[in-house]
Amino acid sequence: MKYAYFPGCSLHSTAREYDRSAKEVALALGIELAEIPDWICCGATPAHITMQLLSIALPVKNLLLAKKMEACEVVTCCAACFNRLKTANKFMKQRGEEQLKIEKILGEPYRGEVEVRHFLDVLVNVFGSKNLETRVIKRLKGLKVASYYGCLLNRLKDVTGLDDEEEPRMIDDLMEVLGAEAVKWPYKTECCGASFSLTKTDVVLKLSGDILQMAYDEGAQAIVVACPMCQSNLDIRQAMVNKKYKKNFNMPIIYFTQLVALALGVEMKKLGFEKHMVDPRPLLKEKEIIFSKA
Amino acid sequence: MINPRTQELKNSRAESWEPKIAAFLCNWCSYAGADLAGTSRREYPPNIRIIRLPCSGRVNPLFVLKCLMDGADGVLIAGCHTGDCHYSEGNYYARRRFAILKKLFEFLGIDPRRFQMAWVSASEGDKWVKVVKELVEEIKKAGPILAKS
Amino acid sequence: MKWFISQETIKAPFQKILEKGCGEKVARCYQCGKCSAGCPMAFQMDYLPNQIIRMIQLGMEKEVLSSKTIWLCASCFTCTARCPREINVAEIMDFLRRHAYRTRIIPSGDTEIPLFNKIFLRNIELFGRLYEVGLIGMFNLLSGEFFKDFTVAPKMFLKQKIGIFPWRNKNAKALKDIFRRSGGLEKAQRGRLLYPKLIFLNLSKKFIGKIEKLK
Amino acid sequence: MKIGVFICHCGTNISATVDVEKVAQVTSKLAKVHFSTTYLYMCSNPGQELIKKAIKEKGLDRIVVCSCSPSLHEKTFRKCAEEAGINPYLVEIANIREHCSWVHRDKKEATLKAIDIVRLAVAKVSRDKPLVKTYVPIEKRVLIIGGGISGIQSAIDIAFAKYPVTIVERESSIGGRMARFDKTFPTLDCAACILTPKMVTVSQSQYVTIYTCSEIEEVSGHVGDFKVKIRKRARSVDINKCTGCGACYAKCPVKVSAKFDMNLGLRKAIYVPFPQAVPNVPVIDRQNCLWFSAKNASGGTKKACGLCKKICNFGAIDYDMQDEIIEEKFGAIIVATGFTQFDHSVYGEYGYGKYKDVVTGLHFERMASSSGPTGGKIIRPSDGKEARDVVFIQCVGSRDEQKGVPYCSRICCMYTAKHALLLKEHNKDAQAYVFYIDIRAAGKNYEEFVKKVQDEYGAIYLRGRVSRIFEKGGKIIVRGADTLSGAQIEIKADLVVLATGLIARPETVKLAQMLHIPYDQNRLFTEAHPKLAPVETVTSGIFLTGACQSPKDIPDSVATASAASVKALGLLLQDKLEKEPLIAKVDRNLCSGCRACVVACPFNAIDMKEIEDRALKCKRDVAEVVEGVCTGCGNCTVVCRMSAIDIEGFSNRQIMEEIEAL
Repeated sequence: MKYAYFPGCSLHSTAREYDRSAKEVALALGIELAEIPDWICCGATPAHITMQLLSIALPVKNLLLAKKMEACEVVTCCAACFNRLKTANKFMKQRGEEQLKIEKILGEPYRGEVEVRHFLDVLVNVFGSKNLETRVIKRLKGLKVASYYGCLLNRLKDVTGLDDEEEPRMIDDLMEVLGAEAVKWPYKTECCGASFSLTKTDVVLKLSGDILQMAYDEGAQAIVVACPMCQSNLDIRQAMVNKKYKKNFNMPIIYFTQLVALALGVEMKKLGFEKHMVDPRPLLKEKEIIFSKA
Repeated sequence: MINPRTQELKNSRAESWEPKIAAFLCNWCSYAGADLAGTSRREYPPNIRIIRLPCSGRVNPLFVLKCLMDGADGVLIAGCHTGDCHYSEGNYYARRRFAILKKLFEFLGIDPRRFQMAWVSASEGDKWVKVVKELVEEIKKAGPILAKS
Repeated sequence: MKWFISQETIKAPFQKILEKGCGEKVARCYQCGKCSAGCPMAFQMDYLPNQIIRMIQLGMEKEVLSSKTIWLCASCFTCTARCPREINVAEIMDFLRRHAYRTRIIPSGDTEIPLFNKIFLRNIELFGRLYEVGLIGMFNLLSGEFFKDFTVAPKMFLKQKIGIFPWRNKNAKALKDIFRRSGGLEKAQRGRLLYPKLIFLNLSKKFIGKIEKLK
Repeated sequence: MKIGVFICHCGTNISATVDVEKVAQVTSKLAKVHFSTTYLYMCSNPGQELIKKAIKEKGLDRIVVCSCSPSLHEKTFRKCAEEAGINPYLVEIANIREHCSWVHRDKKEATLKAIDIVRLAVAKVSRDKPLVKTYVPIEKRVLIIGGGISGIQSAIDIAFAKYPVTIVERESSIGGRMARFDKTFPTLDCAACILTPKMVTVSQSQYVTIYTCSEIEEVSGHVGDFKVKIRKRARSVDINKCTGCGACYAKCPVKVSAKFDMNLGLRKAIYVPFPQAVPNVPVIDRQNCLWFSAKNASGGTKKACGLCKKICNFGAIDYDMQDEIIEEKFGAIIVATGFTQFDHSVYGEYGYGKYKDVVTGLHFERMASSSGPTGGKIIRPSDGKEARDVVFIQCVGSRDEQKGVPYCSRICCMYTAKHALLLKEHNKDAQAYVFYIDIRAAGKNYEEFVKKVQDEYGAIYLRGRVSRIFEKGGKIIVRGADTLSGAQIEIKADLVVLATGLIARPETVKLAQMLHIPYDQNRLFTEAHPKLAPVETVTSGIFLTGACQSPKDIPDSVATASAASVKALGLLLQDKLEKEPLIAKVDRNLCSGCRACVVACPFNAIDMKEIEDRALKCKRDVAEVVEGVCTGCGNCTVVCRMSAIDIEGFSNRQIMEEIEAL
């Protein structure tokens, strides 16, 4: 299995541990991720708010770069990038004036030849949960997690086509394959405020606080995510939530790739747990998933 | 369809040419569907001439040939959806005849766009409008038929 | 609010521009309010999403474009996913923001979000990939909140979550072209990405706020 | 040949977009057209007089009326022509309203098209042949499919006129949906109290036959002579021997959840669905009965139960009963198959139907019923505690193009108001919250009823849809909006009642295909005309009543039931039935006896007959059409390589003539 890999800005900065752990998982499972050379930002939310053509042109530029690598599938880990790439790709599969404009902007024709996948999709559907189960060395027994999908991974269904919009199960099922327990909770697809982290910090604190509270109430010890924006809102802002709402959350926000890597027996050191604001290591030690010596 | 006046006719009709389309509609579904389009005042292009028949299975392939020979630019057969035929299976006959006739037309070099079939039920006024609009567009692209001198 | 309805207000080009710009027919909305019911940001909005749609139906262009609501939409698509009339509400919000930039109607209250978007895009245009230090610095400077997130930043550096130097884009020119051409085709007023009125409004609001606090 | 062309203005319906005078002027110049005129309303009495006068004065021998669709006034003008002394089948209708003036805006284009349409009709009429009407006898019995309130009312009306009527009901008792209701809006009559007398009337009438546990297997024939096969499923209890004593189900050891009670309560494996069942004879649920499961499981080696058979003093239990096929003939059929509830498990935001405390209106009805599974207590199905805060959500599945049906289910506003009232009556401490989009209370005393619920019973009405429901801490969290105050609303509820819409039963398509009646995109049966023939179908002799045609409440169902029975009785009262002569006819001279038409005919209406060929001086076989059976579909005409078989009224020559006029 060989894929063109589009990390996205976050995975090269705030979410380095996501990037690292995803690569570790890929390495362990024999999935080849070749990073697209000179990839650029997908434009994220500000692009489609400001200029529609730009919001299509930027992702398509990356898809064109992938096409030059002769890759037929692009994999990304970031839910936001995934959504933008997928939206742009779907857009380019249609034919009309707007598509011609995009080709004019980029100076190259593109008709949606490259397919876009999320790393979660590759893991669960391409590599296969069953195959993965046979490779699990260290079962994550006793760990109770709330799987949090956020907005962009599954909405809209006709764009991402990944999982159910209201009751997604992909991460939950994956966690159960790894031996962890996925708690039942209603906030799987609630919004954390995402792009308002800087501009409307108060709002993000409220929304993230609600999510943390719900996960806590339903008995989760950690939240598992597949989106760097969700992670940074819930992790980096957690101290501020505690301060503002006088709470004592100490809820690690862990990327699913980190847990998969642990279960596959990848060394803890390689997975960047030290980068988390809320350190997941004490919890993992308590559950005897990692040991202090390691 | 070869005719010595082909080019001449093409030129004379080119600017203001509007296609003329013959439509065979079954009485129970499609004719009632077209009625419904009228009752709900849905506008569509005036190029279509409707011939009412009891069933789409009543359409003799000869009718279709005759239409094209007599200068219709396109022919439409519309009937009940499969399984819903008022006469149980008439539309199945129609469908089979249509498939064969279409093949024959292709063989003869007649643009297959000129001969089409649609399923329109009595409650599908909107679908009837859609079918007519699309058909007129297609026939316009196919251009005038040049059989009649 | 009082609104005079006449053929002119109802048939104003606004709705047509909207329909062309995002392909959505607002006339389909029958005001069930499901979009508002599920919106995570609604508690902050001055008008609920369904009210915005209603206002569009009535042709209230200025009022819609200067509302806080359109900027507070987080593009989470909850409304679109659940709309029984299959209206892409989130896409309409996108369009409204783009239209607000084009017509340069600035929301009366919060200006941080329109400002942020433009700074973000300028950042991408310059560096190709997001340069966090530049983004945060620029945003804090122009929004008047100079010391925002000052406690978090050092930790982020220590944990190597953000880098000090930007990535060097080898294809800077190609990228610039993409921005220039899309801006041109969309009449996006790109030349005025950071127009002074916006910044001035922001700064003055912040200072007035601070002075009032001191009192 | 003298053809007359009569062009109708239809007020301004036609004349606004079609220049009728011009049409008259142009068509009068057509070959064979002798006379052409226009009139404001051709279908009115003066209009018809005008036609008759012209026929007589101008000596016309065939006419074309240019007006609305032939489905509306073809009969009118045929009769008019007949009265003026020409054969009614020498009349053609040019549809210049539905197919022209109403679908085009440009007057010039529409006028040109109208002229073309008239030309086609003139061409056709010139090849029309005078035909003679045929008559067929009528089987004077009515079949009613479905034994709900609509079917029961129809049966009562027909039996009152002393005509035999048969009800075919799928369940083991008649009564339908209404039997499950507690009270009825707006008068709060007890549903059982008003339904039971009707059920008894039906069961005691000598004119009514009731087949329960039965379904329609096959329908053939036509008006006056429908041949119907009915499958009577094995009830395992002999209906003639059983006295309804109830000893069997008292002793039956098996308990399963009761479908009649929306699975809120339990029933036995041998059971009557509700105490007032008609016939009051139990049925054995063979899936759950120990006797049958033992027999099926291990070839009879396991010890079978057989308790009910032992206890029955009348020998009514018959384990060996088999399905039975009954074949009967009917003159008319009334379809009263009713509706089913929308399945709300498509709504992910409402928990995919997995939350126990999110129920439908029908669950609420069973809970409110004093003879129901909870004895009239409104409880939370999850823990059995009494519900205090109850949220009602309207328009679930209705008015939702994305996940449900586009139409309004018409009765949910009213039954939700009724539920809000009943809730308060059953529990003084309870509070009802109703999420609605619009309140549709158009009916006698309906609006007053809703107002009463709001004013006197304190139900809080919130204008908005609910976006999300989830469970938390034993409560159901409901997130909605109130668009009137512009606020998001969150309610911690004990119970949520979804007013799920009314949809067609999944089997309707199969039934429609058996009966050859049309249905719409929502699988509701289509009436012949939405305003003027609301209980008829386009297939003569088949009538519709109740919610199988569109969502209806009880008053409307009963009204359409009586309407349908009047229509059916009107048919039965005829001595013999007039039949259109538009059927196939064989030219014996041309027929080669190849039998292609015999194979092609969907109705087996063509036989072979030996004739004496005088020219060839031999005997040979030719096709012959059975007049009573032929429906005139015309499939035979296409397969005939000799063009020996043709359809009267739609003959090859007529159609060819039309094509030539294109």
